[in-house]
Amino acid sequence: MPFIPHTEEELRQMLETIGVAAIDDLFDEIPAALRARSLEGIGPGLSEMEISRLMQEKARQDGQPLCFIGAGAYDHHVPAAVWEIATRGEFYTAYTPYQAEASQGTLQLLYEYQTMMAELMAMEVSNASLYDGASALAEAVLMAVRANRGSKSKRVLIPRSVHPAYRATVRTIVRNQGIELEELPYDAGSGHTDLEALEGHAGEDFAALIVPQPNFFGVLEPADPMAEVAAANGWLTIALVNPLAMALLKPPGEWGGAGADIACGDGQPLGAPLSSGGPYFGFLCTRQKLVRQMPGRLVGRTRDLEGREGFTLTLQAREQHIRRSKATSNICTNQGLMVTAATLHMALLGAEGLARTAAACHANLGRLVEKLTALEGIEPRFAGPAFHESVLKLPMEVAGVLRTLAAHNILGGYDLQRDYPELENCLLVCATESRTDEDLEKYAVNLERVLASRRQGACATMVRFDL
Amino acid sequence: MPFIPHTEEELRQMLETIGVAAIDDLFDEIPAALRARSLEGIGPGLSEMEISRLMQEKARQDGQPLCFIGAGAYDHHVPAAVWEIATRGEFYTAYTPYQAEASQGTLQLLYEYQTMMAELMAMEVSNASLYDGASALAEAVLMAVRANRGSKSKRVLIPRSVHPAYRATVRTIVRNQGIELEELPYDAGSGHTDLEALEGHAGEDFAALIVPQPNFFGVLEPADPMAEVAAANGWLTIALVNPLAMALLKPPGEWGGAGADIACGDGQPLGAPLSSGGPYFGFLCTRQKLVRQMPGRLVGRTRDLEGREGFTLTLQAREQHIRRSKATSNICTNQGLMVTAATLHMALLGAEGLARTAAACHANLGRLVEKLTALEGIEPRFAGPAFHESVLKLPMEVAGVLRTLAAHNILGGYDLQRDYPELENCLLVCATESRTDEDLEKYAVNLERVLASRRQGACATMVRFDL
Amino acid sequence: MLIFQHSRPGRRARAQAPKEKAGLDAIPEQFLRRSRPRLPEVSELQAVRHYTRLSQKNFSIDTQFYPLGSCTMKYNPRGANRLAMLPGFLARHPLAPESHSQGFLSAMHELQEILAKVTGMAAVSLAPMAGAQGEFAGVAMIRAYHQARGDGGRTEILVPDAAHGTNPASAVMCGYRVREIPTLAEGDVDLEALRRALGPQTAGIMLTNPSTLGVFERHIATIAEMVHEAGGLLYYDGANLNAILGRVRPGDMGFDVIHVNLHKTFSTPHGGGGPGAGPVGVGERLAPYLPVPLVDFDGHDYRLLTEKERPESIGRLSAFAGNAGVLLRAYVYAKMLGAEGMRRVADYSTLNANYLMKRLRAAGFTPAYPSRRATHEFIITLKQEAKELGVNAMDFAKRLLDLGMHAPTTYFPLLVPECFLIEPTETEAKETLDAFVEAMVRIREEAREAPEKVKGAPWTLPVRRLDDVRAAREPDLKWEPPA
Amino acid sequence: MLIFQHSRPGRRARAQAPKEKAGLDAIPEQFLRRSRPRLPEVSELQAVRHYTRLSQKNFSIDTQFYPLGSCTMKYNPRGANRLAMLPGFLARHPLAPESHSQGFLSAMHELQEILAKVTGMAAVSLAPMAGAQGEFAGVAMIRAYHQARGDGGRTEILVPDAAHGTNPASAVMCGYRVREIPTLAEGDVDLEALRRALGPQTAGIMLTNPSTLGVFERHIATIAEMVHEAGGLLYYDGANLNAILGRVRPGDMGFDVIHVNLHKTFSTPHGGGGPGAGPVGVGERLAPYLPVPLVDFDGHDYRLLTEKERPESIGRLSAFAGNAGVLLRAYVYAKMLGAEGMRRVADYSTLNANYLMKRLRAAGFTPAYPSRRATHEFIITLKQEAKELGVNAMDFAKRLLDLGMHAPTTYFPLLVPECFLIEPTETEAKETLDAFVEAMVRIREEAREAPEKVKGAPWTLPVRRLDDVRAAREPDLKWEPPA
Ligand SMILES: Cc1ncc(COP(=O)(O)O)c(C=O)c1O
Ligand SMILES: Cc1ncc(COP(=O)(O)O)c(C=O)c1O
Repeated sequence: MPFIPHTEEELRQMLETIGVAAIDDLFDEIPAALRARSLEGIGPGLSEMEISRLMQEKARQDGQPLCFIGAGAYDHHVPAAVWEIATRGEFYTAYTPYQAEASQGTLQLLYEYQTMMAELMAMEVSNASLYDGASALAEAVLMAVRANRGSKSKRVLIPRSVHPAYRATVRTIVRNQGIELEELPYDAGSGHTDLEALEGHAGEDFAALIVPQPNFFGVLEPADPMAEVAAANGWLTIALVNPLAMALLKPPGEWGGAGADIACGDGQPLGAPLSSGGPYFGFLCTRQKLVRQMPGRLVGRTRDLEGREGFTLTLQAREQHIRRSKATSNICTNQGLMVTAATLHMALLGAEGLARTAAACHANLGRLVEKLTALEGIEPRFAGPAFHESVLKLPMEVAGVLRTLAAHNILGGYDLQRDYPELENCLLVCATESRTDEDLEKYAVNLERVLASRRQGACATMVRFDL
Repeated sequence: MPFIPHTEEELRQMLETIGVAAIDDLFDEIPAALRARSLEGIGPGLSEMEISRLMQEKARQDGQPLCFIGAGAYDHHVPAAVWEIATRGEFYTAYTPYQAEASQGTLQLLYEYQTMMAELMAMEVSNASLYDGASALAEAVLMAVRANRGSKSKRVLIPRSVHPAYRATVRTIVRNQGIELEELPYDAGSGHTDLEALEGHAGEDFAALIVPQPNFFGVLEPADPMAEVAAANGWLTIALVNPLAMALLKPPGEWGGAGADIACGDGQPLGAPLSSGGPYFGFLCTRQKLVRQMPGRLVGRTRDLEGREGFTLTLQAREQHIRRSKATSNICTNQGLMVTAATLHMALLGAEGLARTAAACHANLGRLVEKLTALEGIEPRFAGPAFHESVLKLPMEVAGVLRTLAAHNILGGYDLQRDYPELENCLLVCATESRTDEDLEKYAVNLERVLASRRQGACATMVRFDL
Repeated sequence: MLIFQHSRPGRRARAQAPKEKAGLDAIPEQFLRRSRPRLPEVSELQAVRHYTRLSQKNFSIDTQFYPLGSCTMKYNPRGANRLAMLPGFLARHPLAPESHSQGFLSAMHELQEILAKVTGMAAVSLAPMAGAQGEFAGVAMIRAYHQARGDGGRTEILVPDAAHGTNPASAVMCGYRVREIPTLAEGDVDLEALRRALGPQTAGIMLTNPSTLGVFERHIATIAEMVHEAGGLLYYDGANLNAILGRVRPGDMGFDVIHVNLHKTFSTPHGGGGPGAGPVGVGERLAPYLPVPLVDFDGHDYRLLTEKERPESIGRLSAFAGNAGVLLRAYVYAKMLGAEGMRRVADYSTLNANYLMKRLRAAGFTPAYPSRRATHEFIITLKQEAKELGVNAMDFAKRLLDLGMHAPTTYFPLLVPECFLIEPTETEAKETLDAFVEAMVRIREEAREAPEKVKGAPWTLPVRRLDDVRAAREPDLKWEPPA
Repeated sequence: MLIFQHSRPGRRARAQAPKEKAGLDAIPEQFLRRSRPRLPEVSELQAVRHYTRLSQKNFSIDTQFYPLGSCTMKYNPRGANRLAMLPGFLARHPLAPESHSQGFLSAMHELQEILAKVTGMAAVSLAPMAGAQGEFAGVAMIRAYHQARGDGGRTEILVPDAAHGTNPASAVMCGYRVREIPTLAEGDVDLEALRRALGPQTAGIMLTNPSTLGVFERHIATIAEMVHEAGGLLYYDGANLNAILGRVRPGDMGFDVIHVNLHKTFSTPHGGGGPGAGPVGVGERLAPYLPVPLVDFDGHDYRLLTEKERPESIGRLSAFAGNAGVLLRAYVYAKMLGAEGMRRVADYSTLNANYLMKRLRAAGFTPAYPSRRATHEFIITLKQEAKELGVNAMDFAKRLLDLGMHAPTTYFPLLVPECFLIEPTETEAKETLDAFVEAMVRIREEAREAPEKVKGAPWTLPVRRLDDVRAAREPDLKWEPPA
């Protein structure tokens, strides 16, 4: 009975107080036929020592490969203070701050988070988080359809340069409400959205246009003209951005003439470890005037009975627990702890630190691309300016190369052909600020050997390297 | 400038307020000839990201071998809650609770610790920690010499079955005060102190007798008769014990007729990770009537102005910051954080949990000894009942065997011949509760092969095992 | 003080940023940001001190009794946190190849199996990131099922009036109309009303059992029969699974699909609002529609199944595989409980709730369903106290905070006036429950003798009662520096 | 409430103990304990909640300004803690063979080198577990040196009257008599008195420079000459190294032996009293006597040297190699600072102290050494306030606690009446220092207008002022259950 404090004596007293003979009696309203027999197949409980050993073995089993995959999840340095403080019991084991006076810690932190995130996006308001970047994009689409009073359309334009898993997620979430996603092609040379194709939709009724920055290929989208086309046609602009990149790149609030209407994305680069894909958090910012269409919680600053500053959940009439079937979203539990970490992360890095980190990623990527394209047969696939990630064309199928690299404990990147059949032999690589020069060199050296050995048709997994 | 918050502007303002032109001027009282030039050879500062990488590599470099060494440091399960709470900033970054009202957390915890430790030892009072077990034994010797009013002697009896490093430490610390340590032999058959030799000292003037339990060989000492001999001769009894073992074994307070006078030892088994040997903590308990001779801090319960219960440092007239050259010890900074961990550890395990842990260690040791002595040529060295550790005699030199085992990532134990030349080919092994049956089996299988291969004179490090 | 007020231009936590600012030459001017965002500029110590002190302003399980009904605020094992944060797990990239994923995937696979067994379902997907997303996925599967059968006329989801707000909201997100079913005086669903509501337009019903009223729906078998007969499916909102873990399995009650709030029943932390995890389980019929990815085991290797292998899936719900770190914590917890431990969760959470209900009743408070057993939670209504003493549930709640206890859930479910939904959980000790009764009695005393003490509460927290109306009327959602 | 008061017979944190109680048959009855020790019997949640709440009753660097003079309460980098607690480091057995120790030993070796360089010493041992043990080791080396030379008549250690209590106590532990040397009005050692005290009986002198008076000993070169001439050696108490890190090296001042409080200057945590680490550094003369173990590097492998390789060593000071985990934290800190960062420690800690002294003086408070520069710390004397307002240093200290700041060190050094020894450290921001001045001014105001506010302080902490006399007269050092 781990975690249960009751002694035999207390059990007896409590049953007596209740007036039953045994715990079984407390379940007497449950029809006998339904009561479960034993939980077959679930083993006996383990002590913390036993499960520790098991988990250590499992963690060890997966090794600690050198990772050059990005594709939506980035291996950034997270200050130790972030998680030492975020996992303090008072943050870790509190819940949604419904009792404001007993939750000023979480509430003030969320208010600070909203401020920081809105600043980073150059937008007017931020909510207190959604699940992840992909589902945040889906919420942004739903919100745009609700909010665009000028449009009757349930159609939204989504570039093919948006992360394929994000497009899939949006599809899952918005499909049942009859929303249609119209894909926009990317320019085969530059890798960014085909502006002509976009302009070809001028005059049509869409609720919104999605603009990723940088896009899935790491290529910078022409966000200004795209936002302008949207504005000119009465479409809302939904920015989908990497928040770390926004320390350096033009933020959604400044796109085009009037800025984007909604900015969303995944907060993972702000303090969340890779952790097999989650928990991360989705963020969503918008204009003040659209705030009542926003999904997710909001914290406001107010005053107490004595006029002191305090913080509380607000504008809850948007939410399911008040508005039920008419809520802006069904979200309830969000990603609070990740936001706690992100707030700490942003406070510790500051604008300067985030900008330096972004710049270091950019520089590392540049160095990596330089090293790899120096190898025979490898060339950059796209001409457009890239950030954070880049697409390389290899002289052979990517999947096999990655497999062999993995056997040498290097995760070489993301095989684009899986999602873009036209991008044959194309590899998406990433090198964050946490990759060292030796790491880059190690990758280049290994890749060279893998290419050579595979060219010779050798069974690569049998080849031994003297590294 | 990591960790320094000053901006350029603030620096300017502050210098202006002080009335100097530059920071250099603040050092103008230091004779110019003394001022250091650059710190040659100390490299540039690393970012947290860089040092993280470096430390991870160093940690990884040392592997995670399967460990059967005890010899004063034991690999016990420590509940995760222990260190998650002990490293909370409020414990981790406070100092000695000189301002009692602002330190009730630490002070109450220390009072609880003193109570728990005294209970475990069945003694009347415990101090709030000393450095480690070895230095605590030295302090106990000094204390005994001070406290034994009936004796004029500066001589103390110390069995050879006491941990050799402890004996060395005591020697370092007490030697300069003219204290003599008289060694007592152990019985070659049983492994515990030779009672006849002890009784041979009857009638002599000693300040104290040290009684280890269990002793360095894991053998149980005849603590009762030893304490009785001491009492009969006017020597104080200093118990040196493993605190975890005291959950099962007869505690110092119950030894002989009247109990030991001082109990000390290393608190490592109570929540301290192995951590290369430290930080651990020394504990020291004694009789109420000897408390003013005790070294180290003491916390007492008292009342505040309004009659509420509160805690404060007390009996400080024993300590260096009040009594200076007449203090009971020079100790100032002690091992507070480890005591915090130990208190949490004892609260989480309770008497039952500690007893079960001790019993599991004992059972594991039994199984290990059984497995190993089943191998050809290995036999138990001592006949006395053992606890926690045991001495095995191998059919060949221990050092080489250990080296080969280490090459297979097994740390097979402690080579006793280093300190006890007469214990030829003798190995001290330990198996705590955190060793699994598979671990024991793995050790036995490997040891068998090592013995076999070394018997055949093969160069063992070249042998490949198919494990 | 806000973190921004500790900020000074040029101040920085210098150990945290990479050193040199490498050339950004490659990026054309028009893509670059013109001015720095106004993030705080503070030292590392300032950030640590600010947020450490902020944390101390929270109530939490680790510091207070937190009987927040429907939320299962039980002890979150510290071991689960530490093990989920082992460096190896933290460093694993979500797109790491199978060769570098067997450890992680094996845990996830076993978790799928454990959840299937404990809920009586055929298959489980760990993809949903919270209860509400589980509901969405569940209803989407119901929809996919009807569509696959060409049964397109089913446009309605039934929901009891006591249901949690996420239930109707999730149904609507799946494109359904919601019809509410009333509750009878003893807390059971009104079967007559249900019968009238069922029809060819019925896609399904969403229920939690025990319901949010803290009572077990006794006619669940009948309801299942009725709904199935009408061609609808049954969705089980697993928020209250803690009450029946190892005692009754939703699958055996007739449910077709279920979500489990791992942050409740499987004790992953609530984290000031999240993250949670809301895995979904289904019977055979709905198995093809489960959201991806799923973890598969071929007897030798573990791997993730995606849309490719699962063409009928409703699809993905997140960019990767959901809240993996939360799933790891739940896995550790499940393994620590084992089969016996799970059953004891239900046993002792039910014991605690019934004990507390009985004692409060004996102390003169009014259970909303006095004829019923409590489950893991129960409701008292403070209607009478409000009328007689002029002190309402909110006042009681705020005064409890002064007495060092988090308030129960107030004013939910909506159909019980002035209500407290009280969930003590199995990890609280008898003396804590006794102290709660004492506090309630004391507050009622105070309400009689010095009502302003209660109505003005809280008095001992960092702030007094906050002005919510002002917060909503003049929303201040973002700090701006003083002009 | 004490943890024992949460205890109930039979309650347990069941996940924490091994399962079955294996047979103890092998152990004869007479060795076994007859009754269980009275440790608390609590659930895991109870333990976590109790100690989490206890922690909140502490002031600490992470939550308050903590200008405790002589203690260097600066920011303890969280990164140092995390890295020292990497599973690999925690799991390493102290007796692991060299084959499994190169990572750890390489860090220790580099730390030895860094400390030697920064102190200007020839060699360093990391063995001592705190400053006081470093002092013991240092004085023991001095003794060993004289003994080795057959210079047995040296029986005295000189110590300035301002010295920390550990200095005389350590000298006595090494078998020396202690002779105090008075201090002059401006804080320097009285050279005349020193001259009179020196002689063939002089083994050495223990000094800290800057002294505990917060001023730099200007005649240190002369002192070194005088002592050396008399045949004595100079011991440097490194508690105040923060003031001169990278600015002046004790070796260059003429010291023969030094300890460094890593928990001060190298920012390892203070942990509510410890652990610390007090490595000792020596010039060539004393190198043979360094305590073991030492870490040696032969260009290829690292290894520990023990008595065997170091026969003249004073010996070991602990069972293994000292407070290894603390040493790892110091190593991380030193590496993060680098050479430049070290110098800045001295620069900015000195800047902060001088700024604060200047501002307090401007506000009407009295520096103990008004003609002198502050070093990293300085003293004010509240003698005048005590006389005129009847409010002493203790009262000021307690009232500061109410205002959210830890008090400076009070009543030490003993020779300055009603003194505050104030050490702000380099990691505190200007606004924090300004707030301290404001608080001091406010308290003086209060002392004039409502002295009971100050004399009755603290008012806002978990307890009011505690009765120390009662604590010492009727020592209650261990809880006993009520009869
Ligand atoms: C009854 C009930 N259903 C559904 C939910 C929604 O779950 P989640 O908050 O994880 O989205 C909750 C809790 O918040 C609940 O209490
Ligand atoms: C000046 C001085 N010397 C020596 C010491 C003793 O150091 P430790 O407490 O580490 O034993 C201290 C601090 O406590 C000190 O301030």
